[in-house]
Amino acid sequence: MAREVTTIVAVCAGLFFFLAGTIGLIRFPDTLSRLHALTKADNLGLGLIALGTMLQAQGPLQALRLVVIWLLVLVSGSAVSQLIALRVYRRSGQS
Amino acid sequence: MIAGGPIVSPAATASHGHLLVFAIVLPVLGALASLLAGGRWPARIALSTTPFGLAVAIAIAVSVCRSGRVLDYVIGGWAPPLGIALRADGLSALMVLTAAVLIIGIGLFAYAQFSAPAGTEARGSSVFWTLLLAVWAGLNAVFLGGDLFTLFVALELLTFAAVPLVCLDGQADTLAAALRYLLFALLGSVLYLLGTMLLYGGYGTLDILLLADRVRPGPIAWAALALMSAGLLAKAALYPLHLWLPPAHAGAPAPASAVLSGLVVKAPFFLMVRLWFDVMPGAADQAAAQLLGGLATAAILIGSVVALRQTRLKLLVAYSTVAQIGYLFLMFPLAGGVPAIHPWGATAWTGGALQAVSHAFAKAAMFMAAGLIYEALGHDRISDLAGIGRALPVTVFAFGIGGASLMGLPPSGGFVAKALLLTAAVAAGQWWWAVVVLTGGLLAGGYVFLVLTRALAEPQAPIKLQKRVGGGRQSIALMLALAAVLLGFVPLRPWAVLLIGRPASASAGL
Amino acid sequence: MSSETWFGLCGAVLVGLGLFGLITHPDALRKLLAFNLLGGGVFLVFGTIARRGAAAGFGGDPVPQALVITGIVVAFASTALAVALLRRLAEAGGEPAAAAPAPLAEPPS
Amino acid sequence: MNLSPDVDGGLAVLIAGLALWTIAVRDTFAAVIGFVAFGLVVAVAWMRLAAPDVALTEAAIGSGITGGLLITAAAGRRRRPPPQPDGRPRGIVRIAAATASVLAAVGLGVAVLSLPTPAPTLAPNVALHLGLTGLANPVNAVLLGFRAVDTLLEVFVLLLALLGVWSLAPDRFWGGRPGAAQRVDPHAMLVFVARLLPPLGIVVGLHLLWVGAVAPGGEFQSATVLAAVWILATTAGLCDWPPVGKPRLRLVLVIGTAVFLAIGLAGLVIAGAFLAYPPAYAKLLIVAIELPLTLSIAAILGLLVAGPPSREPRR
Amino acid sequence: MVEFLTAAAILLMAIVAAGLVRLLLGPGIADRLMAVQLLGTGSAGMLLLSASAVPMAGAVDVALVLGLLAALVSVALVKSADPSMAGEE
Repeated sequence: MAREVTTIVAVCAGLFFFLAGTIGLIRFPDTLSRLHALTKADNLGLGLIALGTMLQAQGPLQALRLVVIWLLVLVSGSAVSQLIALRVYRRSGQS
Repeated sequence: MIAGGPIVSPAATASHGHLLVFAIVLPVLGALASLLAGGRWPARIALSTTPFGLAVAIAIAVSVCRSGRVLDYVIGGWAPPLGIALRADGLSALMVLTAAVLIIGIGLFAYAQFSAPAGTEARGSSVFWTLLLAVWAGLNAVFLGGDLFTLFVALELLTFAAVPLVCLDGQADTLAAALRYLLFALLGSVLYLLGTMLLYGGYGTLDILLLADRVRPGPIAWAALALMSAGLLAKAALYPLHLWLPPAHAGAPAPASAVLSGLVVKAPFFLMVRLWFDVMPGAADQAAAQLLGGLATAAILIGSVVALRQTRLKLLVAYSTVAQIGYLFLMFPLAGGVPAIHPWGATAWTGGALQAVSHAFAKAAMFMAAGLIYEALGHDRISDLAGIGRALPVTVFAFGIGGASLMGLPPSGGFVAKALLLTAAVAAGQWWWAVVVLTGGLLAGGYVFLVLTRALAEPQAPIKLQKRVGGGRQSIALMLALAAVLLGFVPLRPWAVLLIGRPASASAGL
Repeated sequence: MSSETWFGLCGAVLVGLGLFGLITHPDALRKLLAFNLLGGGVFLVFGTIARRGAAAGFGGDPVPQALVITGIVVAFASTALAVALLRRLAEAGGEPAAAAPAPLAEPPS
Repeated sequence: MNLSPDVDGGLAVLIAGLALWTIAVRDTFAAVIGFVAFGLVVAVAWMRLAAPDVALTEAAIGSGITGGLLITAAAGRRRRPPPQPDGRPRGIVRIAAATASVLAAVGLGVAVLSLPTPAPTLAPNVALHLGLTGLANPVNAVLLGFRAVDTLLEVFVLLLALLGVWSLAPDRFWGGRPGAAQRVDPHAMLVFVARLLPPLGIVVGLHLLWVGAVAPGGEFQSATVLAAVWILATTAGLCDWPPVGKPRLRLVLVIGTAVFLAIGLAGLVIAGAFLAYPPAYAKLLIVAIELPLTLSIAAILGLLVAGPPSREPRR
Repeated sequence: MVEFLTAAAILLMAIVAAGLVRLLLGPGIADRLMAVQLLGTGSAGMLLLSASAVPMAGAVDVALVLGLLAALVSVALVKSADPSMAGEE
């Protein structure tokens, strides 16, 4: 039962971060703050959903794969965000 | 048969069936080996593969003729609809044989141009020979494939082998021609694929024989026929989808042009024949066949007129291909289908097949001749050809003989083909196609004589050849042109061999 | 309407869009994008057909699914060849006319 | 998946909308981004169509490396605009094209709606003979068993496409390395990603190959992931593309098709037909085909993205 | 639980689809790239949710490949969009 509740809470929280990230991405005025919003959705949103579904996973291998997915998105997402930020920063410096 | 055990009855695979596998596998093996070996090897590997390929082709033809039945082979022992079968009927056997003979001729012709200098590996030679073998494999797969999706892969194989041949010289305009060719070919393949998939969705098989039993008129069959035909016409360059052909065929090096114009465009035509006469025989009786005939007419007339107006020899020959492809498609309104088979069907069928073969030989010879003239003069402006007839008599003779076959002068393969089409048109009471055949012949005469009168004219100043052209290559061009003429000595009537694998009623005209 | 019909009709729309783009876009790279959309549509139609053929405990007919995989790979190869041609053409066209005039570009005299 | 059909309607509309945007948007680079998004959603759609093998392929090839390839092409375009666009087609051409496209779409839609029910299917036939191939994944049984000759020809097609790409190189570069000379990227972040992802990618790639016999996955998906890792590593400057004239590279490229052909021809002798496998050894033979095939396909895909050789070979 | 996870998957898809507005609006490459990044992550999340609602062969692997290839595409995008990162010359 506790497992079910944790899943529901984690998934709901993950959805919340996705929602917040999306709203930020749409509404925020400039690229850098939109980027800030996006990274929340990427990292925390998917992480929480992975956590929630992990509790429902069949077997440790499946759970491991979920962790790997989250790590993958974490690493690539933050790297790409960094590169985007650098690019925006350079652009604004030039103009 | 051990593996498939329960699936295949022993009778399903004919005794010489493995020949069909070798016809496809042999050039693939050659291409792999020449890609792997590099250096001076590709030319040697390709040329030493050709005799074996010819032997296989002859063996297939002999087997089909002797047994009088379709030669088939079930791959892996998995019978259709689950697996894939290869099949050779009379027409396939003829086309496989044509391809083998022409590839040998073209290979020998190309040897002088594409043999690598000692020591290093040159791009042109390495690529050309591998692609030549790949074209051969693709052609054989198209002629022998019994499954619509396998035929799609075979068509793609041909496309990928043919497109790089166009731009071997790396000039901007041939690159542009190759890109345009590729885009047309891709559009053609994707439309063909879509039609194939609809047929599977409607009838649950891709095997041509099974489909022939199952296909019923309806939205699916019509949509599939329309999509596949449109795709194949784009690949076969039938008017008005011909725009890619002249720059691509004229820009390629001479041996490559010979392959492209002589053989590669015949593959989509062959698939059209399969589709209209084998998969959906009913369609060939309909108004759609008349529409194809109309496009063929436009191709013959417009292609010939545009050829007459060309100032460059290679472009003239390429536009003549556009016109000659038109003749192939005259077969569709005339060769008739099921249910009421017409007595003239077999005549038109033979005419169309002979046109495909004789044009392959004649056009290969003409492109070789045009290439040699270009090489000797350093240009191919028709207005400045005066004197070349004296300098390269054999080449100009080969061009003339090839041209005679295009015109339909007796005795030549072109004459027999066109006479058969004419006979069928008259017998069918569709006299308008006869007018088209005759007018096209006159126009072809126009452009061939235009070239010959220039070439045989006295030059104002003695011409200087940029480069000596060896007699060997000239005689190969001549031999291919003579082969087109020799086809003219076949009896002027439908061939029983070509009708092997056709429904029994189709031989009514014999 | 059932799920697979939605995707089938979506495939039909993609085919129309792709055809339009392929014919009308003057830029070859955009033509290539349109070709890929067109291919995507064709594959989706086949996906619909595969899904309709679900039987024998399979979620879909495996034969068309296998054919789509082959098709996707071939489409990628086509795209790669076309992209290479495009880039090479841009280089060749971008170079000044230092090279000898191309055989077919030479004006008739 | 147990979602209501409305979701599929939503997905279908989303796919069509992304496609429309990709066609309509002015900026080519934006169109390519639209195409990548399109590929992502299509991969999800394939899951909904109960075709996980296709979904994997679409995610890896359709969206993944095709996207990467087109992005690089569009970027090259930005730096060096195309020579001269032949101008927008005239109005009449556009109207004709629009008519033809609408006709095609409507005709196809009608055909889709008139597909027969119950649908013809080969699924029971595949299920019946699945055991003879030794595989449990029906899609791979079709690809490497029942329709193996298609796959064989297809890999040969891939090889030809690569040769075609190479053939575009100027003569002086023949035998050299493709791609621009990469220096190690100054952005530590990119190098970090490029160092971190390959081990993971290789594990995922091999995993996909391994499970391919019983679960979704197989040689194409596995090879694509491996190729993607290779592309990433070279993009970051961690390794360089090999010279195309190198004999060992040629061997890697050819070996997949060669082994496939050899086992196919051996079937003539040991099992009575080309590409037939004796049931007892079927799985073993298929694995023997798959391993070199994956290696070859991965190398070919990577080099297809790399493009024609563009540096002079060291003699 | 099945209903909850299913509903969550649908909701996530809707959220991410809404984020595609940024793809339309742009204005820059970076903004559009972010929309695609969100779409990729969201698709992976949706696959995880629906796979745990109803066991589905391969769904997690598809998510894994999406994540991996999305990284490649993003790196290619960022690198190509900025000539100073192209590493040529």
